[in-house]
Amino acid sequence: MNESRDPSLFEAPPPGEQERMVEAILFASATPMTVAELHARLPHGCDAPTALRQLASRYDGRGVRLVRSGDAWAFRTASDLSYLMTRETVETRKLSRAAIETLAIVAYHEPVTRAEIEEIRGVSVSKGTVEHLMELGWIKLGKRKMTPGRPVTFVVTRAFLDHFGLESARDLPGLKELRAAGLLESTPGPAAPADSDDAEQEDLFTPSPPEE
Amino acid sequence: MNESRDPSLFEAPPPGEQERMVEAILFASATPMTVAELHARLPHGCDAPTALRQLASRYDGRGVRLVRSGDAWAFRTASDLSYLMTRETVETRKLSRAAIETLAIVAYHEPVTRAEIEEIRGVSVSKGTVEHLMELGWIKLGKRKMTPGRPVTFVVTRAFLDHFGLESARDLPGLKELRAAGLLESTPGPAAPADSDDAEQEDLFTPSPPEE
Amino acid sequence: MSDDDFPEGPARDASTGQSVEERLAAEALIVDVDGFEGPLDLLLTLARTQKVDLRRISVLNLARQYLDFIDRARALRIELAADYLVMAAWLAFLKSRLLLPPDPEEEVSAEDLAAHLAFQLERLEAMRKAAARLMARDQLGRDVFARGQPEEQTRARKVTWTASLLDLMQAYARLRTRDDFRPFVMDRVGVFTMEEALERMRPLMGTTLEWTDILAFLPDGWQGDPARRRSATASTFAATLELAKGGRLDIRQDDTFGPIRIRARPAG
Repeated sequence: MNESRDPSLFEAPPPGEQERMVEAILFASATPMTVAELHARLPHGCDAPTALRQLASRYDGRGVRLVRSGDAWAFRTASDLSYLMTRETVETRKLSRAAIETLAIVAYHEPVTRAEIEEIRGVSVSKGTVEHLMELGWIKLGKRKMTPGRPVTFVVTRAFLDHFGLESARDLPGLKELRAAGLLESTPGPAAPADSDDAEQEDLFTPSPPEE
Repeated sequence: MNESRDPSLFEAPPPGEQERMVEAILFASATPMTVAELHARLPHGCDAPTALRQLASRYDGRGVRLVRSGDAWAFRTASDLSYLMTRETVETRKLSRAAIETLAIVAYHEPVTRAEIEEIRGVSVSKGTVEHLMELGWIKLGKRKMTPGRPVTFVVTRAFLDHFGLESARDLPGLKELRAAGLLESTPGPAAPADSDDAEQEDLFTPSPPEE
Repeated sequence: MSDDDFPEGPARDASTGQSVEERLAAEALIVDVDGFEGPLDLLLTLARTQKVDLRRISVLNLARQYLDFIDRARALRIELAADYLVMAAWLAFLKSRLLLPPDPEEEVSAEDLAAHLAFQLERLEAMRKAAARLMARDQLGRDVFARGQPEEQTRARKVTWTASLLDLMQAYARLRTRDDFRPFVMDRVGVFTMEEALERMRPLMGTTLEWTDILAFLPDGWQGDPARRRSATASTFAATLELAKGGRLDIRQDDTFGPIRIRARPAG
């Protein structure tokens, strides 16, 4: 980042020491930290990316691993040892089917509009589903789409990646195959019933079926 | 997942594997653990004291150490690095309802004058609210309006966009979209309606009350 | 169904156009509309009974299966949400188009429509499988764990203020919807004012020599809608009181709640 502007004055700690520092900071935090956050905590002149690389290989194969989610890093227990962790397991409210499907659609199609989610699922998105996913911190608003009406879009968050152990949204299971099969294109078909315009019309006049 | 238990049901995992297990258990545990507690969690036949010894020497000199307090074990930051652990964020408090409403109006209507904010809120805006939002660096003064009196306007800042994960204030969903996403009918957040009314009453009758 | 007879293959049952196996599978589906998340979900479930790759599905058969299902639901007097009926109407249309020889005039061929429907089903199924794979991943707090005892010290006493985007949007929504309950502003469209009633009554009074029900004086277009009718009646009555006060007419009501009648007072 700001490497040795004045080496004599701000000499960075030796690489091994930087690695220890990053190790200590990340061990102490329960949530992932970005490189920028690390740099803010480290002494001047440190090179967090290099330290992270060294640390990741040091912990490779250990009971605890250095994992990346998006642009942030955290230590997490190795998943093959989950059976030892039953006591730590947190009981979470089971996601509804609608919420799970909506989450998957946002993850695989992001940035995606509400109309597109509805086009894919064939039902209107129930109130509460999007809110629930936002409260979990798994989806958030993205940029508006440059289409008529400039609709808002949804994207997945770093917390989503962290929760599902993904380095980035590109690592979603089966993403390549789905793309190759053309199943991630949101082409409103040739005046098909669920054509987005029609879907919106329906929304106006018919009560949408209950989702859960 | 449980391949380590596979080889033979009653054979203890190899020493390296036991060390990984102890590492993961201690990492995830919210409290230090005794040897007896570790044995209760580990597969049958494991030797926790040996695993702890190996683990302690592995972490010797690292940024994190395996330390014993009484008869229990836990990971702790190396004491020479404790200065890195101080975090400046201690207390996070929710913004007052008056502040969040004022902020929302600035975000949706910027550039907006104080009179306009008051018109939308239906109550006068206390000086403290605006000052608080400016201190937080979430709103700032914009250009003066070209209307009689040339009143000052408020706009949101880059820091505001960063905090709320927005690219621009234009990405905020409109009223129709809020309704469509089910965000509109939902119960008012943490600020209960009862106390909020009180807050508004205060705004009405006292010139500029401290708001929190 | 006889108009649907269309040779599709040797394994088809001539009377229904479906294989016996498919029909049995479809019938095995309990007619439980609540179990489906909309028409597309129902279609996908029906499509699975065809036991072929979704890309090779017979949309014609699928349309029949769907319409059968809707018929049975109706026979059982199960209430269907409107979008199921919209889909039924569309599939009936698609079915008829598929059975007719292609019309070169049509911009979109029936085959294209059918192909898109198959695509939608395939995409929905793909997303469901993807969702299942996603949920099967190691999850934080279930399979993978964070540090149980975070050590970040909280020494520096600095208060940070926070709010989530959801808070912000909800605050705004709350403010804007409060407008819906702002002090009532008269809707002028549905209100017949007394001034208007007076203007209407004055010229008519000269010719009203017989006792006439005041309801006969309601203007055109104000008799149907109850709200408008009420407004016009009230204003007209108020206007007659005003005219009576000025000595222009007489009012009488023969019994309680009886018709109110007016007559021009002879001049002089």
